[in-house]
Amino acid sequence: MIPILEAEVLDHYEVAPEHFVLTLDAPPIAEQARPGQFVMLRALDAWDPLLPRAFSVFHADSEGGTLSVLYRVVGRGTGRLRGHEPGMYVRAWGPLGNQFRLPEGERVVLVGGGVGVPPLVFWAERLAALAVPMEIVALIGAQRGELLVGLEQLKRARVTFRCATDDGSAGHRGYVTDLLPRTLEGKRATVYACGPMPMLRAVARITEATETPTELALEAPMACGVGACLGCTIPRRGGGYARVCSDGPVFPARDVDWSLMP
Amino acid sequence: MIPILEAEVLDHYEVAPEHFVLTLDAPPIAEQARPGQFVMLRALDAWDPLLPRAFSVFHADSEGGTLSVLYRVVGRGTGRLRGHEPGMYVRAWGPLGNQFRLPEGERVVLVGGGVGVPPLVFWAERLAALAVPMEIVALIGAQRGELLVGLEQLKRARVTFRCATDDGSAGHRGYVTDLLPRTLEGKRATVYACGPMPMLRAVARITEATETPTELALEAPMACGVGACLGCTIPRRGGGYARVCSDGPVFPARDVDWSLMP
Amino acid sequence: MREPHVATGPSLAVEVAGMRLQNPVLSASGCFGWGEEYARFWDLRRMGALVGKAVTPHARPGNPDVRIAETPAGMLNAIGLQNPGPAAFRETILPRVHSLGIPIWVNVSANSVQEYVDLCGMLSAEPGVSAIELNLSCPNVGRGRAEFCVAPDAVAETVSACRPVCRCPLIPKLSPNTTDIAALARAAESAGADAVSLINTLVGMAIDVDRRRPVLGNRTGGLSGPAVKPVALRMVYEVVGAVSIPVIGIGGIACWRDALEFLMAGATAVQVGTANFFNPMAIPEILDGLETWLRRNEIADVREIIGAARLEK
Amino acid sequence: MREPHVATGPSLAVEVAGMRLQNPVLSASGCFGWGEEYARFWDLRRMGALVGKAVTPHARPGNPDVRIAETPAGMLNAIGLQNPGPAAFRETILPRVHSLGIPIWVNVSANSVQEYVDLCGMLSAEPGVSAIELNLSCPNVGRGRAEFCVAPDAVAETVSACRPVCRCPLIPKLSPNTTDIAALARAAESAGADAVSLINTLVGMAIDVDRRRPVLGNRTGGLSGPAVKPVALRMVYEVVGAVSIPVIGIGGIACWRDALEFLMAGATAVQVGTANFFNPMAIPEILDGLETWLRRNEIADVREIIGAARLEK
Ligand SMILES: Cc1cc2nc3c(=O)[nH]c(=O)nc-3n(C[C@H](O)[C@H](O)[C@H](O)COP(=O)(O)OP(=O)(O)OC[C@H]3O[C@@H](n4cnc5c(N)ncnc54)[C@H](O)[C@@H]3O)c2cc1C
Ligand SMILES: Cc1cc2nc3c(=O)[nH]c(=O)nc-3n(C[C@H](O)[C@H](O)[C@H](O)COP(=O)(O)OP(=O)(O)OC[C@H]3O[C@@H](n4cnc5c(N)ncnc54)[C@H](O)[C@@H]3O)c2cc1C
Ligand SMILES: Cc1cc2nc3c(=O)[nH]c(=O)nc-3n(C[C@H](O)[C@H](O)[C@H](O)COP(=O)(O)O)c2cc1C
Ligand SMILES: Cc1cc2nc3c(=O)[nH]c(=O)nc-3n(C[C@H](O)[C@H](O)[C@H](O)COP(=O)(O)O)c2cc1C
Ligand code: FES
Ligand code: FES
Repeated sequence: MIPILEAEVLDHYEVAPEHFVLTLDAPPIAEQARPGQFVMLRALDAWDPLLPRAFSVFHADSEGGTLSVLYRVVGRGTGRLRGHEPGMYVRAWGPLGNQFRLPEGERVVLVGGGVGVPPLVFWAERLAALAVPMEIVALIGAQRGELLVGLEQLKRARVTFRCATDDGSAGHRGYVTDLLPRTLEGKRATVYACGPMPMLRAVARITEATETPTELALEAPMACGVGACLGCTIPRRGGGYARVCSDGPVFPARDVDWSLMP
Repeated sequence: MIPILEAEVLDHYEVAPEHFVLTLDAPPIAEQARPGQFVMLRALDAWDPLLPRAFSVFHADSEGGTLSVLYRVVGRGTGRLRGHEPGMYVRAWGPLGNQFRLPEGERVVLVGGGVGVPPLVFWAERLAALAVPMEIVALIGAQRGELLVGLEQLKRARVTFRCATDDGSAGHRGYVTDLLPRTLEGKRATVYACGPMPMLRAVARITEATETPTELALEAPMACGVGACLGCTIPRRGGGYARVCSDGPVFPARDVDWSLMP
Repeated sequence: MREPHVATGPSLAVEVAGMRLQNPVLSASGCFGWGEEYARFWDLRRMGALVGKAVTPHARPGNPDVRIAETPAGMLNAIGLQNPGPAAFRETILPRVHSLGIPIWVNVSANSVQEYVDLCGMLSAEPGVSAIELNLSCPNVGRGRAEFCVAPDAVAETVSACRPVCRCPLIPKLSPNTTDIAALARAAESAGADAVSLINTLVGMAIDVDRRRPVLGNRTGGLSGPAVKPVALRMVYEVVGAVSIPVIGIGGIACWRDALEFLMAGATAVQVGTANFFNPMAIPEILDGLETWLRRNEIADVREIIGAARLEK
Repeated sequence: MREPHVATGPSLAVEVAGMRLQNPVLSASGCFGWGEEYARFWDLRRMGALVGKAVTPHARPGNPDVRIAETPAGMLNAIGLQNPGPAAFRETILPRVHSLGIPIWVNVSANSVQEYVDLCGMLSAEPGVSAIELNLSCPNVGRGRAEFCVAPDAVAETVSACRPVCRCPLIPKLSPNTTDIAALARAAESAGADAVSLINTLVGMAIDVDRRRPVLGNRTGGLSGPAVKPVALRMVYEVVGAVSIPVIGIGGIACWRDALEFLMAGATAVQVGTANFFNPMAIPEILDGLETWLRRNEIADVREIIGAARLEK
């Protein structure tokens, strides 16, 4: 069974301009959550905005029973979420979707842009905690330096990272994917990426050329989040559509038909 | 011009089970507000519940620039309002509608039931502060003793009051209007009443018989609150309809066509 | 050459049926009184035109209560066309609103073709009347709906009969309670309409489960507000593709983004109805928002974005 | 004599077209998959019947994205009837859902009368199929709308043709995008329908003002959710007054009060669609709420309140 509960907001703070970390008291979800999975959140008792919103699990503490997401205020859904102070409740269900599969090769490369970073941070933490030591490199992008998120958590997990910003205010000036080809040189790597579609498309192009196994955590407009509405589909290579919410959100890059992607 | 503003919630506390006093920072409204008038309140940025809700002015401090309303959580509108903690904002416009007219005779009798009490408390305070001394008696009704509101304010204004509750848990057991005939004995009085429609109907019946001038502050479902939608009408004696929001909310009891009232 | 535009601000002016409007944001009939109420909140001279409450052949007291009900992101109304009738309108209301100095559109509603013709004759030449909006759709008064909104030929008959007597632009307002809105619009166009406005309200209902009866005294009412916006926008998009007269978009417009959606769907102007009720500043805020958006997108003239979202096959 | 009822709880059972349903709360087609997804949240054996996603004559991949858009208190969808076709449905899906032990209604959607007949022939005698819901209204696939939802005679023709081959109750599902829903329902009844269900979605649209194009890949989509409830309720009220077969109420039902509104309007049962998406517990919560309300009002049998809000003239 998938837990669904009215979860108390325990903590809610700004980590960067317009970026917030929301921590919920949600033991059954926290216990089951795996990197790559997401939860659906919704304000109680109002029909506008109507639909729940999906958020990748950023951190799950199964002992403390807490679950955190990191989000950016973009529109009405996230705007409403932001109004939830500690002590208030949101409806939460999950964890939903599949998870990242274990890496092949000697190196793990994480490529995250904007609010695509949270699931990769969770994945980095879990990978770093594995008994098998492995080299993990994170490439983190944002529009400006002050919008880079998750770096602290990566540091704490002793994950090497490099940054890129559109305006060069921190790290490389340009796209985070500019850093990818060099990072892939040498050892065999597995790439995990999450972020805006143009970024994912660039990642897929680069890693397809180098035949690097690549998993992408995708986003799509969702209604149900559980596989029932068929609203969140992406074109599958070879024909037909896959549901991001329940066939994904994590897909091998080669399974996506990029020619039909918007 | 009618002030309309995003007003900060300064204070919001429970005065009785499910009854709250909400105080807003709203200097231009506070300055103009007169007893009997109301304000429209609405949460920012959500289209459900859609319409603003009307609340009688319970207290207006023109020096401090604060405005208070006293409300009971009934449905989705007031449920949403209750979620507004100090520091949050609501959209507020007003004051709207007409006001109580000055009394005739030697005695003022206020008859309030439930959340009809707030405008009468405001009126009592303003009347008590007038240079002309007058006898003011308030009859306050509620379902149970713990739901009697405004008594403190009446005490502070040195207004005599008597209570009635449906279950007899405080004061007279029965309707607050049971207390009215005796209170009207003797001196010439003016009656002001606000509360549920059956109560107002009873008041009108009693004071029509005694030919006591009577003003009723009415409620009706409202959309605009300013006179534009024609949604809040009541049947006028002599034919046609009057708008509660802008021809009222205060009406002489004899101006209402009670035979057509729901 | 862009600089001067940016300095003077983008032009919001549009033309509807030969009338120049300083901007495309109007009030919707029945949702703005005759302006007096909102004049206490902002300067009405900012709006494109004022569309007033329906005038009917005779004074009407309106429906008994309950007249309105809130619904999810919308409301139902069954006001019943309360109005003082054409004579009182002409003598007491019109002079007052005329003095505002903005274009006034008079919405007229009736139960027969002859009554519509009479109203057009009586009001269309009055000083201060810029246009007549023919309300072919009021769902809350007896046979109105069945008679004038359903059949394209009924629309055509009414419009053709009114056209010769109407001394100003004639703008039929269409009902959405129909299978084929484009057919109604085409019928109006070929009968001589100068523009069409849509949508009026959708017929709806609410039940009070505690009292076990319909909430509204009239049982059914007209649904309006943000809830209906997707239906209105679709109908406007369809009608713009079906006629070549200007289309006035109405239905659920509550913020500048909504107004922009209708303009991009091809509406030449929009009307704001229910939003006035829940935000008395709706119209000026929409105007501010549109202007800011045009400026930010370096668009010098609002007309450039009319129809911008139309994908022609 | 009331005590025993209160002790055992009120009866929620209703009868639709000869079928006994343990309660009047069903899922709406296309909004509940084939149940598997929601079986992970609650025990599906609680529901009255499961109405599945439409089956079409051939497998359909569905529309390209974007397929959904949020609107005020509603949503638009243009899924495009994605489904694996009748053979795959019969072989892989049906046995699985049949094993749930609840009545299964199969929703079928097609582009011609013959295709509808073929689907009824193929599926109506399958073990596990309790009823066929004829989707005469899908607005998102080509000519579907124009063909089957508009004209009473088209509805009558389709229903008459299917009736002889359909081995179980036949329930046409009507489109709200019409001038006269009662006429459609009467046509369905006289052609032999065992019940009617309504409403399907209203045709709507949303525009992405940043990209200056319709949000949905399909341009238009079907509007559903709380926003449409007043329209749905009005149509159910109208249809109940026009036919004597049972009416299944659909449209915007999100909580037990909504369900009660439809029952009081005269619906024998209701279907819950979009609400499942924003609250996976919608159906069991509605059932709990109905039961509590009946108990609190000391009503022993839900059938007592069916039509309770109808004011007969
Ligand atoms: C699997 C998944 C995981 C996600 N994880 C995160 C996360 O960890 N942090 C975070 O900030 N956001 C995340 N998102 C995006 C998030 O769900 C919101 O959709 C996004 O923040 C838009 O904000 P809004 O709802 O305020 O925008 P609104 O303007 O209210 O959204 C309008 C509509 O557009 C849809 N929409 C807009 N942007 C997106 C988007 N990027 N993806 C999908 N639908 C969109 C919304 O769902 C809604 O239906 C995730 C989305 C998915 C599908
Ligand atoms: C002039 C005026 C003054 C008022 N002053 C107060 C006050 O001081 N304190 C207070 O608690 N309430 C007051 N009310 C009632 C208040 O505006 C709300 O309508 C009421 O609290 C219902 O609560 P809700 O909105 O949560 O109910 P909901 O269930 O959300 O309301 C549903 C609909 O019913 C209408 N409605 C329900 N009850 C009433 C009612 N009694 N009067 C008018 N419309 C109603 C609502 O406006 C809304 O459209 C006043 C109403 C009016 C018209
Ligand atoms: C209270 C009310 C009264 C209305 N009265 C009229 C009217 O008199 N004539 C008319 O053509 N439309 C009338 N309408 C319809 C509106 O003008 C408008 O077409 C409709 O409400 C949709 O727009 P909205 O969603 O912006 O309100 C009325 C609407 C409401 C809510
Ligand atoms: C995503 C989605 C898919 C739908 N698919 C179908 C379908 O396949 N067949 C059908 O008859 N109705 C379909 N509908 C319509 C619903 O069954 C229902 O009639 C409509 O959504 C109104 O109910 P609601 O407001 O409760 O959702 C679909 C609706 C949605 C939102
Ligand atoms: S969001 Fe409904 S199927 Fe994916
Ligand atoms: S509430 Fe609109 S006229 Fe009174």
